[in-house]
Amino acid sequence: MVDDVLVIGGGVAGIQASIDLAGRGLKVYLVERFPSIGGKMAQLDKTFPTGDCSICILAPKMMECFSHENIDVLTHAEVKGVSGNAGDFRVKILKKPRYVDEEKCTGCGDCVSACPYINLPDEFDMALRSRGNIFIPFLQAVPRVVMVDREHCVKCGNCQVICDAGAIDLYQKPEEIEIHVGAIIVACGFDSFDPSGIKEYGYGRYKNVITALEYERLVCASGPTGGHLDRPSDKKTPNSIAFIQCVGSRDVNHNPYCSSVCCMHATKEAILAKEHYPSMENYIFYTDMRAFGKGFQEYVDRAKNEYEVRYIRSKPGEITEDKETKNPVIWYDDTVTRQVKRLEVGLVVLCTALVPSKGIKELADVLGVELDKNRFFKIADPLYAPLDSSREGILVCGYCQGPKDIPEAVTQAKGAAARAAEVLACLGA
Amino acid sequence: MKEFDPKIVAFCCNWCSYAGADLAGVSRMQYPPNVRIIKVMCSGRIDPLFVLMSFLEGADAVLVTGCHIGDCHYIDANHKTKNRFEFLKEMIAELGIGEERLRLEWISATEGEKFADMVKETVEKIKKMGPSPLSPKVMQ
Amino acid sequence: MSLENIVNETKAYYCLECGKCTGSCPISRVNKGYSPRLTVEKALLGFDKELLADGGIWSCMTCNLCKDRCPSNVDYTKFIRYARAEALKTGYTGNCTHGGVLSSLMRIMGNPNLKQDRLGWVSDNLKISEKGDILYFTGCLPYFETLFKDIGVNSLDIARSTVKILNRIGIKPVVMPDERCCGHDLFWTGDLENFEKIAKLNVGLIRGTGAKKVIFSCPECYRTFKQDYSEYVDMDFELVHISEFLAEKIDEGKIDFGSLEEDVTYQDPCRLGRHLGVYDPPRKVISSIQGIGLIEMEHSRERSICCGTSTWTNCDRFSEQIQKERLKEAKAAADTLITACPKCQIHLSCAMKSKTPIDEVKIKDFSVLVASAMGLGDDP
Amino acid sequence: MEEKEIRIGVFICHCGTNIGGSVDVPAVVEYAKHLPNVVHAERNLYTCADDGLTAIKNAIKQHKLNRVIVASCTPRTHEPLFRSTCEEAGLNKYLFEFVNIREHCSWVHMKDTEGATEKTKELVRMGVARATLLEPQEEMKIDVEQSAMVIGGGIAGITAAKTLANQGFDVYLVEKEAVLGGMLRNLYRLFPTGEDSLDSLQPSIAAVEGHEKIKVFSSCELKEVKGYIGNFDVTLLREGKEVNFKVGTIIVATGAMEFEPKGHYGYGKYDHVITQMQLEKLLKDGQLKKSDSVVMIQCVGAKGEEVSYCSRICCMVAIKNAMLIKEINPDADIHILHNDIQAYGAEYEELYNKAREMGIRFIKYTPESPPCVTMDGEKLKVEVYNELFGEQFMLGTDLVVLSTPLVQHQGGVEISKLLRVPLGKDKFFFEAHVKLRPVDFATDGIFLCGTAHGPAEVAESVSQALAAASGAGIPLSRGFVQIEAISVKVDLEACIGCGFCVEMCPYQALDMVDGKLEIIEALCKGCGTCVATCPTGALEQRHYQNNQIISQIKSIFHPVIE
Repeated sequence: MVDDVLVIGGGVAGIQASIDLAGRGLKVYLVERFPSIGGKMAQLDKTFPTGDCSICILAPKMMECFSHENIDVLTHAEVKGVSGNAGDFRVKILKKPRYVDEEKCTGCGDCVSACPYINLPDEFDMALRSRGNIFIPFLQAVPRVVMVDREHCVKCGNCQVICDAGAIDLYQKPEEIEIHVGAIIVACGFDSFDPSGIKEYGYGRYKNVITALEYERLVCASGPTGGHLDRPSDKKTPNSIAFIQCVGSRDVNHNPYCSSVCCMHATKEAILAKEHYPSMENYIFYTDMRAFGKGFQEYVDRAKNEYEVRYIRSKPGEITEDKETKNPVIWYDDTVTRQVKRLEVGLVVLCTALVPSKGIKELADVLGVELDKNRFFKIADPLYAPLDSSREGILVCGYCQGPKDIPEAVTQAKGAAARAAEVLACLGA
Repeated sequence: MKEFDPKIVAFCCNWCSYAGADLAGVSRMQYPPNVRIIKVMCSGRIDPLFVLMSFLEGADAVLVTGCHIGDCHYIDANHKTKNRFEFLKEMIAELGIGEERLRLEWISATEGEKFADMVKETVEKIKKMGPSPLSPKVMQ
Repeated sequence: MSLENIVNETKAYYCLECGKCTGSCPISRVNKGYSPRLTVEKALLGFDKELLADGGIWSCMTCNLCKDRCPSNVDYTKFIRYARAEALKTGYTGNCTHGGVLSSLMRIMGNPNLKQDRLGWVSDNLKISEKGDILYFTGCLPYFETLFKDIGVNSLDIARSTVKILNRIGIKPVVMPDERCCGHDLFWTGDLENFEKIAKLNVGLIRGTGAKKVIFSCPECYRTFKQDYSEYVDMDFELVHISEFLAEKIDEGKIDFGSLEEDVTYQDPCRLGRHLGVYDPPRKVISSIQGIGLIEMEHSRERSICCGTSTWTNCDRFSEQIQKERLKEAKAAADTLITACPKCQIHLSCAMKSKTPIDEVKIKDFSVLVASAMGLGDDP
Repeated sequence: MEEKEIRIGVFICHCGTNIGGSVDVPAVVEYAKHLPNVVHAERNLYTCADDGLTAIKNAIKQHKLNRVIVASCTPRTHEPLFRSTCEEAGLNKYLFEFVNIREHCSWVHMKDTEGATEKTKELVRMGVARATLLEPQEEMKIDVEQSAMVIGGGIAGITAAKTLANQGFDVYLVEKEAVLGGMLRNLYRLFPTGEDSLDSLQPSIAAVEGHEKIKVFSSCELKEVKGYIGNFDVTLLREGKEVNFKVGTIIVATGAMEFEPKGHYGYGKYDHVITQMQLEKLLKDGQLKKSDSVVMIQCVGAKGEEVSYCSRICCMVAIKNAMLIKEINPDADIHILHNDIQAYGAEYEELYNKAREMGIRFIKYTPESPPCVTMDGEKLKVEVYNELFGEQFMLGTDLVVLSTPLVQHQGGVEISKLLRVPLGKDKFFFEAHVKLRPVDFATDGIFLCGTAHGPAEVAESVSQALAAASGAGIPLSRGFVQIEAISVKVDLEACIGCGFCVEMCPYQALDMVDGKLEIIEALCKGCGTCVATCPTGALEQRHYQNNQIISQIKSIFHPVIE
């Protein structure tokens, strides 16, 4: 019987669960697949309905988590095997090489500018800018340590020459770590659905049709355009934007469920556009406006009344492109006036479904827990034990067990921490 | 001549009115940059001395703000603020500074708009009234 | 079938009234009075009479564009088909184009005693047989030729080219002298009684030839056999579209193309494309011709726009508008438009002849193109 | 106090363009460099990012800084981070000063770069003036009572109590009704499991009632709560008698109630116009008369003037109940008149589709022309304009069910006053931070969960209860909390024993013993009200000293202070 806890996933949910457990004096291992913690929330510009700058409120938590004496943060690592039972799990973790000694690297970035190859898509910035073979995952990354993309590295050695700290080790080996924990909390989050399969919306075919997560990076001050809303075709600010809801969600051909956050997400993105550019015209195409959280309806009312966001009840039939201007053209049934209309805008933002993160099936297999039909983690008792997976001692929280927004994910993370403590206490008794 | 640009001192409590001022910022409610906020833990900490000192140094107006009556983070400390404010107000009037230059406002953490409106109104009003008789602008 | 049953059968109750169907519909875009969403809602809300009396249900091209996009998987195409059958029973019908000639023709063909003389087009240079493994189902081409010569469409060239191509690769196809119309239009306009007769007749005739594989040049015949006959009659032969058949032969190295210096674009017939998912084989065949540049239109493949009307019903100014838009798209891509459906060829050619002229687009059938690329063109 | 040379370092944050976009940060840095006692000034793209924090630590060492100022966002979110950064570099955290130039400056003067930049300079100047006079402080550790009180015995309270008790802490569960269970007692069957509400709740109630660590106080009223985190003194009223106990933390789970739709759609006027809650009861008791047609109206009183918010759960409640009626009477015609269906997530959307499959019909109405309920002979008649179809509909019906929002009840309002925790605009309890502190109050040691926080379904309430239990359990597990060093102190030489201060203290932290003032530091919460009253200046508040505040005031009007 051990009372250490493993937390899988270093997004806001995983961070919160770790901090709560560590606050109780429990030892926590936080495993994150990406080279930095922060998750999707770190990629957002602002958050609804308060307009808080996302990274501003998250960064202190990331730091608190990383520097907590009771938390071991393992980034660029994956859980590869789990054996044993609640109170006594043995977990194999693969720490993938980042080809940099995390202890020695100061994050100065000299090596980043020394790398002659800078044409790889930057994952954090949704491939809207390129990065080098050696890179810092993002500006506020925690840990702020560089990493080498060995798949593309030509081993020119420039980075090694310039690194005063001698942190670069191009021959670093993967490391397998075995830990012993009493409980496991899974918070592996979500991915954004790739809308290129929805041919009628032209994502991938038309440059000025982008996804909501790409938009977040575009309006973010620390994003690829420095916060200027430069549309991809001509790097100019569009004078109108249309946000399209339920792209790949509430759609039985893709994901039948409602992703739960997109109505508010789009509302916020429209407000941001208006704040940045007062003459911007914003349109939101929706089916049901789902503003069911605290302060959400009021937020939508403000968007309508103060920010002049036009809400159009319709799921557009298709998007075409004006060949001259490269403006997307939306064809839709305005269900309230019952007329088919054409709307030409400067930019289209597809609010895509949020789907279980890549690799969730493999993780579920490793953990020995079940997934539901939408590939989210299955809940043992959806009413009274909403955070327990199908296996004792393994808790699931955040988006990986079903659509939810940040406060709900934080709530569940804290709840999962309490459940883990409860499970451990009961086993110890 | 440059337009009269009043200087306003605002005392805010940590829990409500300071948070309300934060919310005004978070909500990007625009107001003129004439106000200087000094944070105390509770409006009960606002010594009449601080208010008088502000006028003495040249403030054109002073804003005393705190949690709504009943919401005070320190039970009822803001009741004391209210009592003190009443005699301060009398005193300011007697001094001939003009009682309208002192304003008490209860602002909650959710009332960003109220904070912004208070600043806007005060700036407008003081601009019409002109500088405080104690202001260095007048002394010169 | 009652409207309630139609709703249940097509799962129309899942409709979220999101409007994606209407926003997609090529007809709604030009005809403001027509909306698939409102058509379904009428049924859902119990406006049965209004629905059946609505001429709109006859305007639908059943092109599947909305069906494929519907987030709730409502089968609008089927919904329309059932609603038409029901409307027909109630005494409503669509507006027959071409004076109802074609629909009468189809019904006539349902008579088992009929003996046609429809092989007049088979000239000496074309090798066909009465029995054999491979059968070529010509469909209504002889009748179309007669009807649409005046707009410059020689539908039988399709049949001739197909036979020539098959001959060149060593196949002497069975072509039946008394083949019936496949019944496609009867099926889609609700005349299931005559459809059933025709289906049985055709399958019987094919069985009689001993064919193991049936090749179609008409996507409507192909779809009808493949998806709709099975409900009425069993089939024990393989069905294939000429484009699929040829794509396979190209892989086997059995086709030798000459060179054709020409840019073309390709019209996906809705039956072949969205109904049956055959997008790549025709493109593969066209692209294999040396010197040919295949340039896609703005709307192609899954997004392709229908030729404007179907089942010889409700052809109107809106149809013409759709056709002209389509021709403009074609012209923007290339000077020559390849069609793989005789009806697409007829409808688009008709629009070319309309009184308000548009830039000339050469319309050429797929089989005709392939035949000329194989050097079989100038010898009808 | 012996203090060597004051050496201040100033760090000014661009916060991307949040500050840098409307404030000329380099100019402010130049300005700061020339302020008295400032030996180092720099700017950072994000001072809170790892490189910014490293810069602070390096500068403390390199420039021998003994005061640090960060001018960036609000201390309410970032002060702990910068304080601990200073501590890591060996600087007492009370020698850190925060200047808010974002919420209070760049964000509210977005179109006035000149004005914002000048204001920023002054704000930094004020910070420097205050920092110069800051003194190092030591924090007090307070022992935490190893028990918690949960207020409210509904599903949220029950869950929170059980979790804490299972972790080994004593729990006092206080419920105003005679029995536990709360709102779930009145419901019929629950989605998505279809369980009977009360049956499904019984095991939890039994577990709580039989738990050796839980004391259930039913039919009890909360009379008074005194104290602070770790040491709350609670007084209950039970059958008129007072019960006293001490707890370390408190969880508020007081629930909500259904809005009574008086004057809406003939409610109270026609017998067969009822609320969803009344329908649940009829279904539960098997009293629902056979209804061949039912009309449900959503958002009654919500998303409008009376209640501005969307009550989150009513759409699914209506759908669930409509399906239950369909189960009883498959031929029933059921229409749900709505203004957007809130079938969020996976299971709800599925249920919504299932309802459509069962033949339940949905009609979207506009809030501008809401439905109208009248009596037509024996039958009710509902007229509604179907917005998406564009026609007026007339539905004859046996039963009209109104879906009304959950609202705060009087008991909750009273608890809020008693605990001095705030309510939001929607009258529900207002959490410390909407995004990242969803179950905490700003007041340490008090947490919230369930429908007291806002409308929520069972699983959401349970998750929140667990989360609140996590927050409440942390100080209990640690056994102590550290108190911020902002308490008051007295200079007994200067004190004349007038006793004015004693009456000022809301916490009874001050007492006159034999003419001498005594301060119970653990009780002092640092409001400073007493200090403002002291006529002699004998009282002083740590970290908010008179001279520190006065220096701030003066520096506003004096470009350079000597």
